[in-house]
Amino acid sequence: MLAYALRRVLLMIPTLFAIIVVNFFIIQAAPGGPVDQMIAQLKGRGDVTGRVSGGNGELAKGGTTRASRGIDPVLLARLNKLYGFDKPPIERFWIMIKNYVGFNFGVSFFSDRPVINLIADKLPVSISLGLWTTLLTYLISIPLGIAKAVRDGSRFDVWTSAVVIVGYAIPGFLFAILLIVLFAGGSYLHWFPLRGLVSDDWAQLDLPAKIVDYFWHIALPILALVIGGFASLTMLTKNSFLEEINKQYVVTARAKGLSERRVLYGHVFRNAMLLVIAGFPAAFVGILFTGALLVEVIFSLDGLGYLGFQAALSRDYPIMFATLYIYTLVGLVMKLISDLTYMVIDPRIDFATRRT
Amino acid sequence: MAEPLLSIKNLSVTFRSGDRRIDAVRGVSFDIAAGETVALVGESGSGKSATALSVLQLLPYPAATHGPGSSIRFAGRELVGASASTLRAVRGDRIAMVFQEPMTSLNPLHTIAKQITETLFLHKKMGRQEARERAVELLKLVGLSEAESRLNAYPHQLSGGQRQRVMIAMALANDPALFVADEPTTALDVTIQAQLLKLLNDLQARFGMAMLLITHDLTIVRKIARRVMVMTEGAIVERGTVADIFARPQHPYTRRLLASEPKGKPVSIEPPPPVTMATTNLRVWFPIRAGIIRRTVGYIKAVDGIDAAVRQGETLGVVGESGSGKTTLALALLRLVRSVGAINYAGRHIESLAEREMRPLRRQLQIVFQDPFASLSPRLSIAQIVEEGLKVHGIGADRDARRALIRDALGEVGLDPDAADRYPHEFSGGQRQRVAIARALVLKPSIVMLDEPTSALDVSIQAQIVDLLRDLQQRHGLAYIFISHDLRVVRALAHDLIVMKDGHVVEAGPAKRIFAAPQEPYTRALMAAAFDLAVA
Amino acid sequence: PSGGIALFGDLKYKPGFTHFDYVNPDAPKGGAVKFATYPGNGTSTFDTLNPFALKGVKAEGLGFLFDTLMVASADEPDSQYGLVAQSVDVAPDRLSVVFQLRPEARFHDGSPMTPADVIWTFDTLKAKGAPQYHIYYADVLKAEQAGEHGVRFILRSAQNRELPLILGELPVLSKTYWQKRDFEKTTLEEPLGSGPYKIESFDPGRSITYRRVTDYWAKDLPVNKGRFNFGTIRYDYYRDASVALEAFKAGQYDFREENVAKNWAIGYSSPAFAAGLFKKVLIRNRVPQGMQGFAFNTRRPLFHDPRVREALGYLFDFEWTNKNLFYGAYTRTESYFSNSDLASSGLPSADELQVLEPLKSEIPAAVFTKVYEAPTTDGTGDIRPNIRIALELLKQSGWTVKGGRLVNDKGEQMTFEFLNDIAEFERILLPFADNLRRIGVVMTLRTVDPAQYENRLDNYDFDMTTVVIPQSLSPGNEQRGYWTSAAADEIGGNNIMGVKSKAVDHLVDLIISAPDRPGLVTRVHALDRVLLQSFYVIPNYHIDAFRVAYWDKFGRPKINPPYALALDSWWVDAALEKALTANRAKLR
Amino acid sequence: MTRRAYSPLTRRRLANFRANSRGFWSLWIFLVLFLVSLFAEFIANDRPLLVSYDGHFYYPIFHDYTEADLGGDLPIEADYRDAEVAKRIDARGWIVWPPIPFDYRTINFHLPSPAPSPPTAANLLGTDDQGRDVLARLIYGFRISVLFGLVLTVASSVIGVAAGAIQGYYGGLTDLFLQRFLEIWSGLPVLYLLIILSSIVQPDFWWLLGIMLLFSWMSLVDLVRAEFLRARNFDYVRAAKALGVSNPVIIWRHVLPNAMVATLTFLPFILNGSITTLTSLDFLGFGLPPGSPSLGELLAEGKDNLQAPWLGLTAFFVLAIMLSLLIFIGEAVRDAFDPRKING
Ligand SMILES: Nc1ncnc2c1ncn2[C@@H]1O[C@H](COP(=O)(O)OP(=O)(O)OP(=O)(O)O)[C@@H](O)[C@H]1O
Ligand SMILES: Nc1ncnc2c1ncn2[C@@H]1O[C@H](COP(=O)(O)OP(=O)(O)OP(=O)(O)O)[C@@H](O)[C@H]1O
Ligand SMILES: [Mg+2]
Ligand SMILES: [Mg+2]
Repeated sequence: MLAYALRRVLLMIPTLFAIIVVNFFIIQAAPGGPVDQMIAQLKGRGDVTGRVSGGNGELAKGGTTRASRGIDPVLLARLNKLYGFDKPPIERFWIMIKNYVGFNFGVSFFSDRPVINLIADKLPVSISLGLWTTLLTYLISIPLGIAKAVRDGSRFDVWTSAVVIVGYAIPGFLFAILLIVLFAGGSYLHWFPLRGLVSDDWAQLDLPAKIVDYFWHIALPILALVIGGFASLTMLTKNSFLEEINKQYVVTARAKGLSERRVLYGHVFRNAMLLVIAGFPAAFVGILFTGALLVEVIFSLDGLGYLGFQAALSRDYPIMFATLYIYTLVGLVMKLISDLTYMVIDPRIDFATRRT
Repeated sequence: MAEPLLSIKNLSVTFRSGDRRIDAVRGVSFDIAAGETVALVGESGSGKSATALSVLQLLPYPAATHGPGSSIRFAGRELVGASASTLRAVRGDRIAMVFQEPMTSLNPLHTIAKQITETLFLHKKMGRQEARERAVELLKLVGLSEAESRLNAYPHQLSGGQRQRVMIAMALANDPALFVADEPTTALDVTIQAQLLKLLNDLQARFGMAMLLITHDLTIVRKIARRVMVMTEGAIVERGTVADIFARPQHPYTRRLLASEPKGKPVSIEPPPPVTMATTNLRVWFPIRAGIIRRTVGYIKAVDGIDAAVRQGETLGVVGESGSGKTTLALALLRLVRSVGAINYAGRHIESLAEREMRPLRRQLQIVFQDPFASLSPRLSIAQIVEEGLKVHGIGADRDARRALIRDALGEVGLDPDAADRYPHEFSGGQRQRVAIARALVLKPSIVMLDEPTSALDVSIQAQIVDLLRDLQQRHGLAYIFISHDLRVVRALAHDLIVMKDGHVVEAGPAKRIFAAPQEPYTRALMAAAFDLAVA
Repeated sequence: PSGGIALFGDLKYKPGFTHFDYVNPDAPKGGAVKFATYPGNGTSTFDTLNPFALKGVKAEGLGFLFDTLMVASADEPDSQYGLVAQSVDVAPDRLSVVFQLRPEARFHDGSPMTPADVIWTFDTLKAKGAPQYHIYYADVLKAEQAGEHGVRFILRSAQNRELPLILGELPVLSKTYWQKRDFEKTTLEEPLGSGPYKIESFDPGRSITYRRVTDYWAKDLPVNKGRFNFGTIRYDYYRDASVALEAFKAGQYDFREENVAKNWAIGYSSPAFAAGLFKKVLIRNRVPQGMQGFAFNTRRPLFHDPRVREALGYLFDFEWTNKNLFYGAYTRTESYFSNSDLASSGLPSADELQVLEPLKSEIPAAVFTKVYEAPTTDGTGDIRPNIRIALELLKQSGWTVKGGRLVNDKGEQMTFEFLNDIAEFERILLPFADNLRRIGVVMTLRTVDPAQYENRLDNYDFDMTTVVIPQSLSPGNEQRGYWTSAAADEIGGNNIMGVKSKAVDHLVDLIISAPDRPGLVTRVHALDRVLLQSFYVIPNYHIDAFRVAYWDKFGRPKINPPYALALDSWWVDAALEKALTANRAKLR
Repeated sequence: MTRRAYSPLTRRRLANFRANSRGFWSLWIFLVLFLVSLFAEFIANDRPLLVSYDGHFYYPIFHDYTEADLGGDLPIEADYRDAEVAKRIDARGWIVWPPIPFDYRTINFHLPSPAPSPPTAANLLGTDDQGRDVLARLIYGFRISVLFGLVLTVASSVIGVAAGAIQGYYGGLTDLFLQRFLEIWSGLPVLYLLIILSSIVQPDFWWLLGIMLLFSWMSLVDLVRAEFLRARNFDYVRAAKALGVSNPVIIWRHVLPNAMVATLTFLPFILNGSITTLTSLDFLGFGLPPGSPSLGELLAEGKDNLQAPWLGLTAFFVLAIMLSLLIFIGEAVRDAFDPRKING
C-alpha cells in the first residue's frame, strides 16, 4: 500500500504536467486574449462579470471621447510586451513551468499582485463557505438519509424527500437574492448584513463578538449554498443504507441486542459510507473552488469562485494557470486520500489487478 | 414444574415472496426449561431456522409475519411483537443465537475483536482491556488456536470453521440463559466439535444454560440432547425424549431420517483410471499486514506445499481440521486464488494459463463453495443462477431447453423447480446449498470440488445427494474432490484421501486403508472423534 | 494671462468671479455620505490606490486626492478655470501653452507644488502611465519650465484645439514622493495628494472612505467655493447590481444613479420610498449623448447598398420597444450628436448648405431634400407600413420576397449575424430579429464574452453590432478616428461601420479646423446630416436626464448645471438628516 | 400474449415497481408531460391549426403561406396574429387556433403593462421580459431541456458507469492509467473549449450536447469505481468466475446490479443537472442561441426580474416537479430491483 501511495504521488507529476500543457495550449487557442481584454477595458467595455452580476442597462457603454483613438501600434507592442506575448508560446510555456517548479505562480495581468497573495486573500471566504457548507450538508444529510432508509416509504420519508427536493430545485442564485430581499434588503426585514464576511469594525470586536459577527455575516450565504446540497447526499445515504440494511450481518448485530442506533451507526454506517466518502473529494473541491460563484457575487464576498471566473473571462492567464495548478493538485491529493480511505473503510479493497 | 424458560405456543411464520406466500412454520408449540437441551431436527426447509429466528424476533419483517395467536414467552415475557427495548435487553444477553450461515453473518468490516467485545461492552459494561482478555479466553474456549493473533483479523481472512467459532464465542460471551444454536458445528471438524460440545455441557452445568439445538447431525443429538423434536413442512410431527424417538420413531419422516445414513461404498474402477488433475508442491500464502500503511509482516501459509492427485471417475476426499487449508486448496486448484506450484489438468499445465484461456476449461472444472449464500448473486433468481453456466458454455439450444435442464437439476437435488424464480435469500440454508450443487452439476463437468456440500443438509437429503453424486460419477466418469468434516460421507464417497493439517498433508493414500488403519496420530484422533464421539 | 480657458469664444466667468453659479457658496460643510459602486456603475472591487498606472482596479474617488491644473465648469461646453494654475496662456501660434502655478499650492504634506512636479508628472504619465495618457498627450512634444512658477508645454501642431484643455486636466503629483516609488506598480499605500479629500480608511475590494481636508489649500478658490462639502465620503463595493439596489433601499448608502429603465420605473418601491424617505429625481441635462445604434459593417458586401441599410432600419420598432421594455424612458436618437446643439435638425441652413453644396455629388441627395427622421411605428407592434417601405427599398436594391424568404437575384436569402457582448441586449435584439424574420431575413444573434468581442470588433469580423459613439461638446480630432477612410482599415480603430467617403473625410477636416464655435456647429451639423442619410447605423435611443435616487438628507443648489451632475456641490442638510433618522426609526 | 414474454422475475420487478405507487404515477405523469411537450407545435403555436379562407382549407402548421396566398398584397409570410391578416380571414372564413396561440418566440404585442407582464387570460403564466408567453416557452423549453437532459443523462451515465466499472473491476494498471487520464480530462478548460467552439460555429443543441457529454460522464465514474472496487471481492463474483463467466458479463450481470446505488440515486440529479447546465451556459452566453426556449433562460430572467415572480416561480416549480417525479421514479426502480422489497 505504501508502494501504491508512493506510485500515485509520483504519477501526480506527469498528470499535473499534462494538464498544464493541455490547458496552456487550449487557452491560447481561444479567440481574444489579455491584450484584447485590456483594450476593451481601456475603451470602457471590458466588464467581464456583467453576465452574472447584471447592472447593464439598455444603454451600451462607450469610452470617453478623448481616449477614442485607434489602437496605436506602439501601445499594442507595449501591451504585448507587458504580458510577455512578445515571446513565442513555447518559450512562455517553459518560463511558466520553470517558475511553477519553484512554486512561483507569477503576477496577475490585471491586478498586478502575486497570484499566491490573491489566492491567499480569497481563502478565508472560500474556506468559510466550503467548510460550513460541507459540514452542514454532511451533518444533516447523513442522519436524515439514515432515518429515511429506516422508515423507507413512510410519511416521514415522503415529506422529507419533498423538502430536500424542493430545496434542490430552488436555484441557488434566485434563493440568495430572495434571502437578500426578504432578510437583508430595504423592503421587508433587515436582519442580516448584505455583504462581506465580517463587519467593518471587526478588528475592534472582542472574540465572542467576532464569532457572532462572523456567523451573522455568513448565515445567509451558507443558507443559500446548502439549501440545494441536501438532496443528493440524503438520497445517496438513504439508498446506500437500504442496500445494506437487510444483510445478514445486520441481523447478527441486532441479535447482540444493540440498539437500532448502534446497529445503524456502528455496523451499517461503515458498510454504507463508501460511496459517500467516494463522493466527498469532488463535493469539497467543487464547493471550495467553483461552486460558490453566484453566491459570492450576490453577497459581495471575495472568494476563489469569483476570482477564477473573472480570471477566465478576462483572460488573466497567471491566475488561471495558478488556480488550475493548485486546484488540480488539491484535487489529486484529495482523490488519493479518498482512495486510501476506501482501504481503511473496507479492508478487502485494494487496487491491484485480480490475477489468480 | 415451574414456568418453563421458553414457551412457544402455536407459532406460525409466513413469508411473502413476490406475490406468493410461504407458510414456513405452522402452529409450532414447545417449551424449554432452564438448563435443558432440546434438539430440533428435520427436513431441510422445514422451518427450523424460521422457528429459531422467531424467538429473537429476527425474521425479515415485514416480509415475514407471525400468524395470529403466535406466542413466544421467555422468562414470563411475551416476545412476539415486543417493544424494541424489551427485545434489546434479551438479545445477546439472556438469549444468544448462533446463525446457520456463520460465513455471512459476521460484519465484514469489523475485526473479530470488535465483534466479540461489542456484546461485552453492551451488556456487561466491561472495560476495553478486560473485554479483550475475555474475547481471547472465549476464542480459546471454542478452540481457535492463536487466538490473540487472530483478534485483529477480518472475517474474510478466516476459514469457514473459524468464523463459525467466532460466532459461537460471540454468542456465549455473556453466559446466556438460553442458547439458540442453528447448526453450530457444520463447518467444524470432529475434534473441535467434541471440544465444543464439552464446552456447552460445562456451561449448562455451571450456569444452567438452556439450549435449543438445531442440527442435522443425529450423533450430536444423541450425545447432548435430552428431548428432540422432529419438523417437516413447518410443523413438529414428532417429539419425545431422545431415547424414545431414536428407539421408536413413529412418524414416517423420522423413520426415514433414522434409517438414512450415507451408505454404499465408492466403486473402485479397475484398472485404475488415469489421473485427471494433479498438483505438486502447491502453495498459497496470505500476507499478514500490519499498521496503517499495511506493511506485510508475515504470511499465513494456508496451503504450504501440497501434492495431490485425483483420478478420472474417482473421488479424492480431503479432510482435516478447520483452518487447515482445505478450502484454499480447492480454490487454488481452480485458479481462484493466487498460488505457486504446478497444477496439471488433463495433461495441461493450467497454472500459467491466462484467465481467457482458463474460461473454456471452467465448464469441466466446477466447484460448490463452502458458503453457498455468499456465492449466489443476490439479485438473480435461482433459475438465472443455475442457467448462467449453461449460457456461458452454450449448453442447451434455447431458452426452453435450458429451462428444462434447470428443472431437472433442481429436481435432482430435491428442490421444488417451481421455486426457481425466487431470490437466494428466500431459501433455507440447506436449500441454498443444493442450489449451489445444482449449479455445478448442471454443467456436466468432469471435475467438481465439493467444499462441505452436505453440511446443511439433513441426513435424508444428504443421502439423496450422495447417491446422486455417486450415480453421476458412475455414469459420466466424474472426478470429485470432496472436502468434508463428515467422515461418514467421506467414507461413502472417497477413493483416495488426504488428511490436512496446517497447510500440509499429514497422511495420504487410499481411503479404505486410511479409514481402516490410520497411520498418523492426528488421523487417528480424527477417526476416533468421528466414529466414537465421546462427550467426556 | 487669463484665469481661464475656453475652447471657443468667451469665458462665462470673468476674472474675479467668486464662485460658479451652480453652487451654493454658503453650503454647510460636514456630514457623512455613502455611495456605492457596483456592476453597471463602476467597478465591483478595487485593488489599487494608484489611479495612474495601467494595472490594477482603481478605487473609486481617487480623483479627490489630486488637484489638476485647471477645473472645468459644468455650465459651459468647454471652459476651464485655474486651480493649481493661476493663469494659462496659449501662444498665438497655438504651438505652446504656458501655465503659471499658484505659489501657495501645497501637497498634503505641506510641500509646495512646483513646475518641476508638473513636468515630472507629465513626463511620467506619458511614459509610464496608463495608455490613455499616452494617447492624450501624443501631440504634446514636451513640458519645460518657464520662469519661476511657469510650465510651458510645446505642442506638435496647432491643429488640435483641445490640447490646452486636455493639459488643463493634468493632475499634479509630487515628484519627491513618487521618485522613491514604482509608478507602474499597484499600491495600497495612500499616495501623496493635494486635493480636497484624503483617504481615511479602506478595505480593498469592500470600501474606501475619504475625509475632507479642513485646511485644504485651495478651499477658498473661486473654482472650489461651495464644492466638496461632505465631511466624509464612503464608497461601498457591491458585486451584484440587484443586491446593490436592495442595499440602497435598505439605506445602506445614500445616493444612486440609475441606468436601468425597469429599475427606475418599478425597482424602487419600498416602504421607505412610500414614506418619502428617499426620492427619485430626474435631473435634465444637456450632456451630449452621441449615438448608440446598431452598426452595419459596410465592409460586408451585403451592406454596401445604403438602401438595404435604410430598409432594415424600418424593422426596428423603437416605439414598441420603448413602451414595453423600457417603460417609455428613452428618446429616439436622431442625430450622431444627440442632446446637444450640435445635433442637426430640419433642412440644412444656409450656412450648412454652403458647406454641403461643394460635396453634392458625393453625398446622398436626401441630405438636401429630406429631413432625417428615424422610422416610427404606432407602438402597437404593427409594423405593416414599415414593412411596405422596407420591401420597396429592398426591391430597388434587388432583394425580393420569394416564398417568405428575402432573396437576391441569385436566390440567396439575406442572412447576417448580430455580434453582441451584453446579455441584457438580447431582449432588445430578439424582437428586432423577429421583425426581420417577417420579411424573410435571418438575423442570428451571437453573444460572446468581452475579450472575444473585442477581438472580433478590432478585426471588424462582424456583420452588425451595437456601437456607442460618444461625443463631446467640442468635436475635434477624435472625429478622424470615427469617420475617416484612413481609420476604416486601421485594426482596432473606431470607425466600426467602415465609413469610407471622401465627403465625410473632408467634413471631418473642416470640423477639426473650425475657426469658431458657430462654424464648428455648422460643420458638425453638415457631417451629422451626411452620416444620418447614409444609414450607417440604425439609431437607438438615449436619455437626456440623470436618474438619481437619494435619501432625503441632502441640500442641493438651486441651479442644476447642464453638463454635469455636480454632486460635489451638494451638502448634507443636518435638519433633514435628523428628520430622516427619526423617520427611519419609525418605519422599522 | 405479452404476459408470457416476461420472465417471472421481471413480472415480480414490475409488480414491485407498480407497488410503489408514487413512482408508478410519477412515471406516467412524466411520460404524459413529455409526450405532450413533444407535440408542442400543436399546443402552443402562433400559427393556426386550420384556416378556412375563401372556401379553401389551409394548414399553417405544416405549410408556410404568404399573405398573398391569403388574399393580401404583401409577399411576406403570413403572420396570423397580425390584425390585418386576421381581419381578412375572418371576413371570408375562419381560424382554428391551438389552445395557446403563441409560439415560444411569439411576442405578444398587446401587453397590458410593460414586459415582463403578469399573468392574464391571454398569457396564463404571464410574459417574460421580451413579451413572450411564458407558458408557451415553458412547453417548448421543457421539451428541449428534457430531451437534452435525457440524452445527456443516458449517454453520460452509460459512459460513466462503464468507465467506473472497468476501473474498479479490473484495477491495477487499467485503473491507474484510466484514472490519470480522467484527471487530465477533467482538467480540460471547458469554458475555453466552449469559447473556441462558439467562435467557430453557432453552438446549437447538438453541439452543446456533444461538448457537455465530453465532460459530464465523469461525475459518476468515481462512485461506480468505488462500488466496483468493493464488489469485485464478493464471493459471488468468484463463483461466477468459477463458472467461466467472462469479465464483461460478470460486470454486467453480477456486479453492476449490486453496484447501482450511486447511479440510481444520481440519475435524477444528473438529469436535472443537465438542465441547469444549460442555464449556466446561457449565463455565460455559450448556451443555446439567444431566444431559444429553455428553463435555464427562464431562471436567469427570474433573477433579473425579481419584481416578476411568475418567471422565477414557474421555473422553480417546473424544476421541482420534474425532479420530484424523477426521484420518485428512481425510488420505484430501486424498489423493483431490490430483491428484499416486499409489496404492501
Ligand atoms: N425470506 C424468505 N422468503 C421466502 N421464503 C423463505 C424465506 N426464508 C425462508 N423461506 C422458506 O421458508 C421455509 C423454511 O425455511 P427455514 O430456513 O426455516 O428452513 P430450515 O428448516 O432451517 O432448513 P435448512 O435445514 O435447510 O436450513 C423454506 O421452505 C424456505 O424456502
Ligand atoms: N484471505 C485470507 N487472508 C488471510 N488468511 C486467510 C485468507 N483466507 C484463508 N486464510 C487463512 O488460511 C487458513 C486456511 O483457510 P481455509 O479456508 O483454507 O481452511 P479450511 O481448511 O477450509 O477450514 P474450514 O474447515 O474451517 O473451512 C486459515 O487459517 C485462514 O485463516
Ligand atoms: Mg436453516
Ligand atoms: Mg473451508
